[in-house]
Amino acid sequence: MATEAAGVPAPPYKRTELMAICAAREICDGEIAFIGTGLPMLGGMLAKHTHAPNCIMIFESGVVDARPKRTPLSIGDGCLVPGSVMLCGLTEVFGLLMQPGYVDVGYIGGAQIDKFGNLNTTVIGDYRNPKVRLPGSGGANDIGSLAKRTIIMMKQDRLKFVQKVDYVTTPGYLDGPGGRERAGLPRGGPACVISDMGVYRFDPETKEMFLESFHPGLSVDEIRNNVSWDLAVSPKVRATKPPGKRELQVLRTKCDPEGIFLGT
Amino acid sequence: MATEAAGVPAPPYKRTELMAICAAREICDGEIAFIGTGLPMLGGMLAKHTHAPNCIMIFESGVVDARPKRTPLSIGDGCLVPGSVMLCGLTEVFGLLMQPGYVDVGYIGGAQIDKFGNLNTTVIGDYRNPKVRLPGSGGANDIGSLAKRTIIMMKQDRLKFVQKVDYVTTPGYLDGPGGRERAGLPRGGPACVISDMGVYRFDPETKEMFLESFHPGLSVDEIRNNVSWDLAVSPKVRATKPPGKRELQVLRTKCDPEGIFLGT
Amino acid sequence: MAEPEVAGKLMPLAEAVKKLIPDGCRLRSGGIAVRKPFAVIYEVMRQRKRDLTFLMSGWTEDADWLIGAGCVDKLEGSYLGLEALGLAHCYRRAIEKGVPRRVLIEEYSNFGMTMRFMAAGMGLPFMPVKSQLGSDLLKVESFRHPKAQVLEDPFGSGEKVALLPACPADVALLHAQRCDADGNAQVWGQLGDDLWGTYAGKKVLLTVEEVVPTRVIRHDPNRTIVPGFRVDAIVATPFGGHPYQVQGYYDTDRAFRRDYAARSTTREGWESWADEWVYGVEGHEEYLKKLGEERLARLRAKPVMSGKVNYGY
Amino acid sequence: MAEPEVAGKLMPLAEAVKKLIPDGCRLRSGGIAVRKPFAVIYEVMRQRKRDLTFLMSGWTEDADWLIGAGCVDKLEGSYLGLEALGLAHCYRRAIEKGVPRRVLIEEYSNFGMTMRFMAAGMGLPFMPVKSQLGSDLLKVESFRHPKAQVLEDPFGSGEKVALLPACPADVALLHAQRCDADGNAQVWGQLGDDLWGTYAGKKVLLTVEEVVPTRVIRHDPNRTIVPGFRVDAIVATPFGGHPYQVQGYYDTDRAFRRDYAARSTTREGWESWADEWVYGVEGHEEYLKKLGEERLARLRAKPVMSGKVNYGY
Repeated sequence: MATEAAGVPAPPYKRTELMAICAAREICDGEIAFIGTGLPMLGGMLAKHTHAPNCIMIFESGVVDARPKRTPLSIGDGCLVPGSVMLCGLTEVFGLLMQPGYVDVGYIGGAQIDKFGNLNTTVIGDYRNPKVRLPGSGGANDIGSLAKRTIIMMKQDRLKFVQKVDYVTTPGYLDGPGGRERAGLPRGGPACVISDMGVYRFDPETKEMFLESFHPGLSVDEIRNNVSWDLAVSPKVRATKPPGKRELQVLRTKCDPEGIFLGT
Repeated sequence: MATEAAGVPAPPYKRTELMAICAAREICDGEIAFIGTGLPMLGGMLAKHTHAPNCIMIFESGVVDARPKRTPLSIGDGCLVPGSVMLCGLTEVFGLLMQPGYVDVGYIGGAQIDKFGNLNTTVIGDYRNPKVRLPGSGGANDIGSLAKRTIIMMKQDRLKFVQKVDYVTTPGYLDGPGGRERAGLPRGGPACVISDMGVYRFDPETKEMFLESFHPGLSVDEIRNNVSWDLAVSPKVRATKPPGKRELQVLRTKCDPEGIFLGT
Repeated sequence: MAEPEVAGKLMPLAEAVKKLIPDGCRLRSGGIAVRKPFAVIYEVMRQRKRDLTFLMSGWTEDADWLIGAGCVDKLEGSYLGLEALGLAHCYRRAIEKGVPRRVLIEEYSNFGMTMRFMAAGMGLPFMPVKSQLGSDLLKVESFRHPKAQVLEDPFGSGEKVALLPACPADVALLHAQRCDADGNAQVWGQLGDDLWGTYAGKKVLLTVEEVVPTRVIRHDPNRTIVPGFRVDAIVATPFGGHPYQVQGYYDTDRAFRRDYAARSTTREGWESWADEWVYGVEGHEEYLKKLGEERLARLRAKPVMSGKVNYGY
Repeated sequence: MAEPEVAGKLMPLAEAVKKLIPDGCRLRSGGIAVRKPFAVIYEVMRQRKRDLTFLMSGWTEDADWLIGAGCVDKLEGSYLGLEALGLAHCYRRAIEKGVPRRVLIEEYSNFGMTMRFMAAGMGLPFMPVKSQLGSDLLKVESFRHPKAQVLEDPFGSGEKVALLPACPADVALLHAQRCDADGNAQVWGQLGDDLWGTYAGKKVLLTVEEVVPTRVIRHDPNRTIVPGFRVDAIVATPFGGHPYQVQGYYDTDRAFRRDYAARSTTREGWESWADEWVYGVEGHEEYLKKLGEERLARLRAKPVMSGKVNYGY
């Protein structure tokens, strides 16, 4: 976990709140967004309540244009159902909407990431004799393989931002330029990584992750110390735009009033 | 078309009625029957009204356990819908019920048949320059390929019961014993042919069609004259059991009161 | 939350056909005698579209009309006939005599076509099936090479399957019972091949019996077959499936179908039928007027209402 | 016309589990957090079934419980965790330490597992997908060889697909909202992978919130997911999906799930939880009594009723 820079007063928001707000900012109005539970869900709800009222949130359990009136705890949460426009199953959502390329943006998390955005949510350590057994792909591999672009959300330290992930659960750019194409993936790849320390994008040529902005209160050096490869940094690197008053207010009152994902 | 034997008085039923009744007799109680429109439909309805009240009629447009209150003119007929237990689509009916082997009996028609029960409903003459262009497979190939057994219903003459069909739309036993297995078909094959002249079955060893019964008023010789190969005849050949009073009554009053398929 | 923009999707029939269906395109129609988009077929004829590749799991009058009108260059399908009413004579004339023009056909079975639409809808190059093996459907080539690939199970079961190539459409037609202004479309009754066939279209031209408020859709989202963002044009066409039936709205017009079956046996008969019901009629509204309220009233469905279910939590 | 025979399909939970789920069988559970058949899972634990191969598109507590109970030999699936509540600790203990026993796992993605169920349900040896390409999901073998086959499109597009082997089950579990005495089962809300997963079972064990007269089913046949003739046993288990939700019947019991997540972090904690909620409870009825009417009443769904549609013609 990042530590606050000494002497800088704590900002009037939580790191999780900033992450959810950064997630929301990645959705353009009218886009089709594929969402899991947790911070991405709050990001989707926030986007829909603010700058992207016409974005459509899709869930893999079979919900199109969910309009939840409470914070969903699970992808199958009953609150995703009333008021949606279509209820169906995994085949329709992944097969008919995502695989042919109709999903603009998908969110995934990860336990380990490398500089090409490859993600591990399967094991820490050896696959057959792991130190920590993690949940596995779920829909993450499908999202990372098939959405037009992927937004990755995760916590950051040197054990998470690694030289080589222990298991490629979800392909980023694999071994770099042309890697996805060689594997046969039809499109996509990570567009952005939102960590609890900063926001990263990927170089269109080298496919390498670079730091676009550091969260307020942190320095580029601190961030570099929490990455285990030689991190590229944008020449225009800047502080992440802090949460706006309305963003915070909507997030806290409409998206997660109980603090289930934002913390209490 | 067959002609009545001279001197024998016309029986008190039509040839189409006998065919529909023969079709009904092929369904056992509790069986799953895949049905198209026309005489097979009347056969299915008749079976359900008489000896097989628990048979379940399935239609490819997506109806399971149809209980039509009138004579359907089309596989998509609206009368198949109310009172059915499941409405779905072609994928469910063919993919989930028929392809894995849950359909006991399927009915198909044909314009040409050979001694191994291969059927042509595609063209008379050359495929690229046909004398008569027929409708094509529709669901017939799927039924003939995938049902546990197939009942074929068709009119008979030497141009229909042929040495070699002009096009194999629906496989019977193909080139004979082992033909279906070599092609990779998972099961099935024709169990019975019901023509306007007689009822035929297939030898379990040679897979060749043989005459089981001739319709009342016809002779074995007349039937042989309407087959273009040397027809095998059962040593126990007999006259087809004539329609029972109740069979005829139910058929005429409940299955096709307007004579749409039976004729008026 | 605001409703998504309508973005001009709701439009008159003539405009939708003009905009979405160019000459030479691959056009998928609704199959298996269920909710067939006849209003669109009439308009395609009136606009004298040419060189269409017409795609379907089980054609009837729709294909026969378009072939008679000379709109069709190629067919990919499984069946073309008038069901209980006999052979399709425009089809016969085109294939047997090249009248009014030659038409090429590529044939599979009904299930085969459905799986080809599934492949296209799912963005896959092919789908496996176990029917059609051993038949001339796989052996007799037409304009596609290869027509299918027989593959032995690479996982060692010894089973064979036929891989059938995807059947993508430039435009898929769907006639649904209802939709909202965004094009979220609902259907019930028999579904035929509409799920996969609709998604096989790069574009979707949706016609409906009724455009309803979005809350009607959102109160029963399990009935939705396609979300509005996959729909490119919406046309309200009450009785848009005539002369076929639409469950809950109207029954088949058997007399109309019988009249067509009888008259279309000759080219002259077909032309007089087409002049009367297609070219001599300006559009869908005039068509309905010509049919007359009395005839339509006779066809209207009696109520057989479903129950309600609870979507609450 | 007479109703099809019931043929003794309706039976008590213990009998259904005894009859249909032998030790060592391949058991498919309902996936993706939707209508999960927890009543059956409890009974499988109480009957101390062994050596199951457990199959699913997205496991949560159901798999963790069975692993904790030592019922599972192998897993074929895509995800095992408690969603927002964290990691599944019985799973961790089994994989990391072999406690209470070693478990093998074969992993695909959620979509991959669904397509594997589709293949099995459709009697096909495999299905193609475009995800998982390039990932260790296809590269790291486990107990199946080969795990997948990457194939270039034989129709010449140059596209690659992964062929995934079918995932058949000896028994598929389905928890539906309602069925009739023949087992014609209806569901609504999110469908997850239930269509394909159910048909992947050679046998189907159906649990429902309510057994209703067949006319209720026949008045809305589009909601039916599986016909009775594919169902081998029916058990009426109101609140049979607890602690998860069933749309229109009850909400998730968040407190119950949180309690499990907290106590299962240690083996001792898990054992005390299992003694309290599984082994110390005689059956589903006693389980409901233990939960208490007040708690169940709090969970019961508020009404959000659908409209009606007309099925007439």
